[in-house]
Amino acid sequence: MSALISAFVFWAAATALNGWIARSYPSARWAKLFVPALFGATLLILWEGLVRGLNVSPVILPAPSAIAARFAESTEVLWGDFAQTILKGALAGYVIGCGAAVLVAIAIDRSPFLKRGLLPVGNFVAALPIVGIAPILVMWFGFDWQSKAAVVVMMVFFPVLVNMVAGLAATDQLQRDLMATYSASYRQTLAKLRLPAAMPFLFNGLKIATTLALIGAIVAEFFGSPTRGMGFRISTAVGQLDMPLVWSEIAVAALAGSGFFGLMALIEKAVTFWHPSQRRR
Amino acid sequence: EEVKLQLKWVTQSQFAGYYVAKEKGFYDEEGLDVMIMPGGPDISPTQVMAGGGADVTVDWMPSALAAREKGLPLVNIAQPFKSSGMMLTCLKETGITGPEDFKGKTLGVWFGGNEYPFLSWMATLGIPTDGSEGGVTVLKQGFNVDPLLQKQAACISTMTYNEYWQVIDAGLAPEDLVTFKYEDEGVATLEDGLYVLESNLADPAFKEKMVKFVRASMKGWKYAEENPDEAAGIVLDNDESGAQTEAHQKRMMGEIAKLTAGSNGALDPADYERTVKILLGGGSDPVISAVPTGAYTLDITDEALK
Amino acid sequence: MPVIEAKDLNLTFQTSDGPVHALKDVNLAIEKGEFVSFIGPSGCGKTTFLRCIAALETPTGGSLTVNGMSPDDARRARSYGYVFQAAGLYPWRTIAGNIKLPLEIMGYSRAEMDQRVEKVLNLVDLGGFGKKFPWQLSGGMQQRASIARALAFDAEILLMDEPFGALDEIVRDKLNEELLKLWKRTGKTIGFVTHSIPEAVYLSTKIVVMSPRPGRITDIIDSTLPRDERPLEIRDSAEFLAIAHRVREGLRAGHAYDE
Amino acid sequence: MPVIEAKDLNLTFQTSDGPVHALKDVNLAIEKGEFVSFIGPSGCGKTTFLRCIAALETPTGGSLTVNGMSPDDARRARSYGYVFQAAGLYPWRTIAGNIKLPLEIMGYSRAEMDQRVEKVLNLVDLGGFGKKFPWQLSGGMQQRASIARALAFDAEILLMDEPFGALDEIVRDKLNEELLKLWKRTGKTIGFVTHSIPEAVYLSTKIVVMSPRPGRITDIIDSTLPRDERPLEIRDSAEFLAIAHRVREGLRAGHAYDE
Amino acid sequence: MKSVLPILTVLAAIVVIWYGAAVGLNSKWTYDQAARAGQEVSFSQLLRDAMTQERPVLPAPHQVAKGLWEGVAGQKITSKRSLVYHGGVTFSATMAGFVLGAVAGILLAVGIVHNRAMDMSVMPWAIASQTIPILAIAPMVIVVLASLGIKGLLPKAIIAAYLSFFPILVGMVKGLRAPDGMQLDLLRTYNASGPETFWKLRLPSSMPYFFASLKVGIAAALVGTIVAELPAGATQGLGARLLSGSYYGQTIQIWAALFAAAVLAAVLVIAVGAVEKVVLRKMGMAR
Ligand SMILES: Nc1ncnc2c1ncn2[C@@H]1O[C@H](COP(=O)(O)OP(=O)(O)OP(=O)(O)O)[C@@H](O)[C@H]1O
Ligand SMILES: Nc1ncnc2c1ncn2[C@@H]1O[C@H](COP(=O)(O)OP(=O)(O)OP(=O)(O)O)[C@@H](O)[C@H]1O
Ligand SMILES: Cc1ncc(C[n+]2csc(CCO)c2C)c(N)n1
Ligand SMILES: [Mg+2]
Ligand SMILES: [Mg+2]
Repeated sequence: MSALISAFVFWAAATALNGWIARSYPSARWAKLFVPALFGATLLILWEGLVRGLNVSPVILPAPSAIAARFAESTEVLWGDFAQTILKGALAGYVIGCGAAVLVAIAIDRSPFLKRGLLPVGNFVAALPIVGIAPILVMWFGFDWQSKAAVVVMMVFFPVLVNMVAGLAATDQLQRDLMATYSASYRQTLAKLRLPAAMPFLFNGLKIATTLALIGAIVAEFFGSPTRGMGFRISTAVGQLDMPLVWSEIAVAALAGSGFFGLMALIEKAVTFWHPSQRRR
Repeated sequence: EEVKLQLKWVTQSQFAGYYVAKEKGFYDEEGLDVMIMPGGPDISPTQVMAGGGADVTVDWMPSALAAREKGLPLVNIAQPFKSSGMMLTCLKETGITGPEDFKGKTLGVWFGGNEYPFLSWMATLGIPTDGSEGGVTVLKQGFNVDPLLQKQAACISTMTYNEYWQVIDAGLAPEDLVTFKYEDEGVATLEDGLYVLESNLADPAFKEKMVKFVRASMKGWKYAEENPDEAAGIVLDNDESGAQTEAHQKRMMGEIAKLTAGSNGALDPADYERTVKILLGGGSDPVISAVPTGAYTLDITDEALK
Repeated sequence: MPVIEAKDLNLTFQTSDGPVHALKDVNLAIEKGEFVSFIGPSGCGKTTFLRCIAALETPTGGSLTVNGMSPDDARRARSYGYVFQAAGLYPWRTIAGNIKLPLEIMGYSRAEMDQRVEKVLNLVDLGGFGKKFPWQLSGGMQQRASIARALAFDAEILLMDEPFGALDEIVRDKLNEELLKLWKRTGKTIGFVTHSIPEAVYLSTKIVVMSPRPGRITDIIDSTLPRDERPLEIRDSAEFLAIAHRVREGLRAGHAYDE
Repeated sequence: MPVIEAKDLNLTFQTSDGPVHALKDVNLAIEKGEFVSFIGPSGCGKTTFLRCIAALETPTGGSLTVNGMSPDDARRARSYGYVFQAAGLYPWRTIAGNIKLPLEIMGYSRAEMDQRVEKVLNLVDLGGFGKKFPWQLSGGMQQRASIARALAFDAEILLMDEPFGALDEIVRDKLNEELLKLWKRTGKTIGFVTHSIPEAVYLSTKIVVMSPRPGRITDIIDSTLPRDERPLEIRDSAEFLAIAHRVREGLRAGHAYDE
Repeated sequence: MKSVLPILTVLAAIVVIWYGAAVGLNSKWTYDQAARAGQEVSFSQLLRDAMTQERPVLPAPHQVAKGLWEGVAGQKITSKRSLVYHGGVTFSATMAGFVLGAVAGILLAVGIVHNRAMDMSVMPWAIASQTIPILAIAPMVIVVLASLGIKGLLPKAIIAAYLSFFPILVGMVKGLRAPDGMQLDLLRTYNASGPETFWKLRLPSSMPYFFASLKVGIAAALVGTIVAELPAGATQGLGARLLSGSYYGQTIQIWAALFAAAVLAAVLVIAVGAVEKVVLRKMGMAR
C-alpha cells in the first residue's frame, strides 16, 4: 500500500513540477526534452507502484523493472524481430502504401469522374478491416515479410488518401485564379500549387500512418509468420506467459513508433514551415 | 452455486461434454450454475485465470505447466481426454514418407504453447529447427489449413478431429496425405484437462464445488460419447457466431469420442510423467526447466468418482 | 479590330439569398495598345469585369471577345498578366520564388529567370527582399511583389486590379511613371482598376466610369492628354483638371443613383 | 498624462537571413482624444508600431505605456478597436456575423447586438449585405465590413491600418467625415495609418511621418487646423496646403534617405 | 446522383478484374486436383470450376454476393447466422467507441493547444500508445476489465476508442492551430478568453481537418471493435464471424463478413461526410 501512496505522491509532485517548467521555460530546449521525459517517468513509476502496491500478478501485468531486466537480457532477439517486422515489413509497406495513396488521390482529384466513382469505392475497399484481410494476404503473399508489407499497405492507404484528397482541395480561389491566368498546364498547377498546398494535410496522414504501419506489420504476424518478428514473439510469449518479453517487444514498438513519428514530424516542419501551425511558435 | 468455465478454443464439439452437461441439466442436478466462456486464438485461458475471470479452465498440459513455472500455480483436477489428437499432416507429393524426410522441408506449427511437443519431437529426431543446415523451416501456422492447400508448407499441424477434416473437405483424398500422429510417435502430451488455481483448492467449499462440477462434466462427456449426433446438435445451438456446420460438428464429435474414450476423468499419473518427460526434452529452450511439483491432484476425481 | 470587345455583357451571381446582378449591358471596345482605367464605387463590378476578360468568370449574357477569340482561348494563349486586388503570394515560396512562378510555368531559362526577377524586384523597390517569405513583408511590400510577379513575363494584355492601393504617394508616383514607360516600351494593352481619379487621368488613354447595382458603364472618357509624353507636372494642367472633373462628376452621379 | 507614450522604442525581427530592424528609437506621446495619423513609405514600420501599441508585438527595447499601464494590460481592459490592413473576415461567418463577433465576446445583449450591427452596416454603406459571406463581396466591401466590425463596440482607442485604402474618393470622403463625427462624439483616441497626404492632414490633430530601414520617426506635425469644425472644403485652404506640403517634404526626405 | 454512373463504371471494372483474378488464383487448385486424379482439364471446365469452388483462394464476386445475400436476407435478423445481427453488435460497439475516442481526441487536442505542459508531454506518449499492437494487448485489456467486472459492449468500445482517438487528436491539433496570425490577433485585440478563441476561431477553422480525421477515426473505431471482438470470446459481431470463418477455411464466409464490415465502414464514413457537407454549407465554406 505504501508503494501505491508514494507512487501517487510522486506523480502529483512531478505533474506540478512539469506544469511549472512548461510555464517558466516555454521555449528552452532542455525543457522540451525534460517535460515529456518526466511525464513518462511518472507514468512508469505510477505503474511500478500500482503493480507492487496492488500485488498484480506478473502474468497479467509485469512491473516496468521486470520488463527492463528482460529487455536488457534479450537485446539480440529484440533486434532480430525489429529488423524482420519494422525494417522489412512496416517500412516497405509504408512507402508503397503512402505512395499509392498519394498517386490515387491525385488521380481522383484530377478526374471528377474518378472522384465520384473511385472515392466511395476506394473508401469501401480501404475500410476492409485488417483482421479480415491479414489472413487473406498471408495466403496470397506467403508467410514472410511481403504479406506483412501488403497488410501495411492496406492499413496506411485510407488515412493518407483521405487527407491527401482534402489537401488537394485546400487551395483558395485567388491562388487557383493566378494559375489560370498563366494558363498553367494541369501538371504545373499540380506541382506548383496543389501539392505544396496539400502538404500540411498530407503530413497529417503520413504521421497517423506511421503508427498504423507498425500495428499492421505486427498484427499481421499473428496470422502466420516465420519464427521471428515482433508479432510472432508477442503471440508465442503470451502463450508461454512470458509477459516481460511481451512488454519488451511492445517497448521496442513504442520506441520505433515514436522515432518514426518524430522523423515525419521533423520532415513536416521542414516542408511546411510556411503553414501557420508551424510558423506561430 | 456459480461456476465460470473458460474454454481453450471456440465453441465446437471438442467441448461437447460441458455443453451437454449444461443442456441436459447435469449441472443443475448438482446445484451448479455453469457459465461457459468460449475461447479463441487470442484468449490465453491461463491469463483469464490469473485475472480471476474464471474458476476453472480447459487447457493443454504444456501450457498449464509453463504457466505454473512462470508463477501462476495451475493444478490439474481432471483429465477427460485420454489421448492426444495432434498430428502432422503432409502432402504425399512432397515425397515425405517418414520423419527422416522432413529435412529441408517447411513445416507449419502452432505456437502459443503448442509448439513444445513438436520441438521435443524434432529434438529426439536430431533435426534442427533454427533454420540451420539439414534442418526444417518452421512456419508459425495460422488457424486454418491453407498453408497445406497453397503448398506453402509440406506439412502442417492438424487435430484428428478438426483440421484434418478440413483438408479432406477441401477436396484432398486421404491417399494424397501422409499423417504422423504424436500419439504414435511417442511424443503425445496431455490435452484438454481441467485446471484451477492452487490457492482456490485450499478452500474446502471451492473443492466441493469442483467435485460437483467434474462429476457433472464427466456425466456430460459420457453422454456425449454415447449420443454423438445429439451432442453435436447441442454444440451447434450454443455457437453464437453461427459459423459451424452440422456435418463438421457431428464428425468432430465422432473423433472426440475416440480421445475421451479411455478416460473416466481421472488423470493417469503415468500420462503425466510422460508429458513432463517430453516437455523437459524440448531441445534448446524447454518449456519447463524443472520437474514440477503439485501440478495435479487426484482428490477431486477421487471424490467425484466415488 | 479591338483587342477586347464586350457587347451587351451581363453577369448575375446566384447566391443563397437571391441573384446579384454584377454587370448589366456592358458595351466596351478596347483597341490594341490602349491604357484603360476603370473607376467606380466599391462593389460596382470592376473586378468582375476584369475577371470576365481574363476568363476567370463566365458571363451569363452577351458576348466578349479578346483578339477575336473567346477569353478562354486568349487565356490559353497566355495573353494575360493579372495583378489581383489582394497580393495572393504563395506562402511556401520566397518573394523571388513567387516572381519566378510564372516564368517557370512559361518555361524561361534559369539565367533569364534570375535576371528578370532581379530587374522587376528593383523596379518595385524590393531589391534585397527576394529571399524573404511573404509573411515577413509589410502589406505594401506584398502588393509590390505581386505587381513584380505580373510584370516579370511578357503578356500582351496587362490587367491590374488596384495595384497601387496600399502605396504611399511618392512610391505611387514613381511606379506610375515606371508603368507608363513600360507601356510605351512594350505597347501592351492595359486594363487598370483604381480609386484615384488623378491616377486614372494621368495614366489612361481611356477612362471607364462605372456605377453599381447593377454594375453598368455610365461614362467612357477618351483622354485628350498627349499619349507619349506625360511628365508628372501634367497633373496641374487645365486639360488634366477638366478630365478629372468629368470623372468626378460621373462618379458622383453613380453614387447619387445609388441612394 | 499621455494615453500612449513610447520612449526609445526598438523592435528587431529575427529572420532566417538576418535581423530586420523594424523600429528604431521611436519616441512619441499621444494625448487622450487625439487623432494621430502615421504616414510613411511602405515597409517603414507603421503597422509594426500599431501592433506594438495593441500588444500584438513585443518591442525588443525601450518602453511603451498605454494609460500608464503596459499595452498588454490595456488590451486586457479591452481598450482597443483595431482595423487591420487586410480585411481578415472569418470566412465561416456572414458579414453580420463577423461584425457581431466582438459584441458576442464582450457580452452585449442580443437586441443590442442586432441594433449595433444594423447601425454600423449602414454607416459603411453595406445595409442589406449582412447575410452575405465574405467571399461574395468585393474587395472594398470587405474592407468596409472590417471597419464596421471595429466601430461596432466602444473601444477607448481606435487603431486603423489603412482602412480606406481600397475605397474610391467619394466613399472615402464620406467615411472620413463620418469618422470625424464619431471621433468628436465619442472623444476616442485614434491612431490612423494612411498613404494619402490629404487624408492625413484632413483628419488629424497630429501627423507622424516615418522613414524606413530602420523605421524611425522623422517628423511630428501638430495640426493647426481647427479641431471641431472641418468641412471638406478646408482642404483648399492655404493652411491645409501648407501642412500637406510639410508632410510631403518629410515623406520625400524619407525616400531620399532610402536611396 | 451524378455519381451513379461513375460508381457503376468503377464497380464494373473491379468486378471484371476480380473475376479474372479469381480464375487466375483458383485455377492452380483445379489443375492440382486434376493432376492428382490424372485427368486433363479443358478451359471451359477450368472456368466453371474456378468460380464454383467451395474453398476458393479468391471467391468469385457472385459467390460473395450469394454469401452476403444469405447472411443478410436469408435469415431472420435475430438469427446467429444473420450478418445483420452481427453487424448490429459491431455497430453499437463501434459507435460507442467512436464517441469515446472522438471526445478523448478532441479534449486532448484542446488541452495540447491551450496548455503548454500538455503540449510538451502528452503528444510523445499518445504516439507511443498507438505503437502498442492492440491485438497483443486487447486480450489483456479484456481480461483486466473483466476482472473489474466490466463486460459486454464497454471493453470493445474502449479498444475501439483507443484506436480512433489518435487520428482525431493529430488532425485536431493541426486544425486548431490552423488560424493565421491576423485571425488570432483580431481576437487578441478583443481580449477574447481562451474558450472564446476556441469556439469562435480555432474550432471553426479546424473544420476541414476535423472532418478528415473523423472519417479516419470512425473507420479506425470499426477496426478496433472487430479486433476486440476476437478475444471478447469470439462469439458475436462481424469480427467473430471473420475469425470463425478463417478457423474453418470458409473463404466465402470470410469475404461475406469482410464485405459486411466494409459496407458498415463505408456507411459510417459517408454519414460523417454528409454531416460535413451540412456543416460546411452552414458555415459558408462549401462552394
Ligand atoms: N513577421 C515579420 N518577420 C520579419 N520581418 C517583418 C515581419 N513583419 C514585418 N517585418 C518587416 O518589418 C518592416 C516594417 O513592416 P511594417 O509591416 O510595419 O511596414 P508598414 O509601414 O506597415 O508598411 P506598409 O505600408 O507596406 O504596410 C518591413 O521591412 C517588414 O519586412
Ligand atoms: N462570388 C460572388 N458571389 C456573389 N456575389 C459576388 C461574387 N463576387 C462578387 N459579387 C458581387 O458582385 C458585385 C461586384 O463585385 P466586384 O468585386 O466586381 O466589385 P468591385 O467593383 O471590384 O468593387 P471594389 O472596388 O470594392 O473591389 C458586388 O456587389 C459583390 O457583392
Ligand atoms: C494460437 C493457437 N493456435 C493453435 C492452437 C491449437 N489448438 C488447440 S485446440 C485447437 C482447436 C482444434 O481445432 C487448436 C487449433 C491454439 N491453442 N492456439
Ligand atoms: Mg474589386
Ligand atoms: Mg502596413
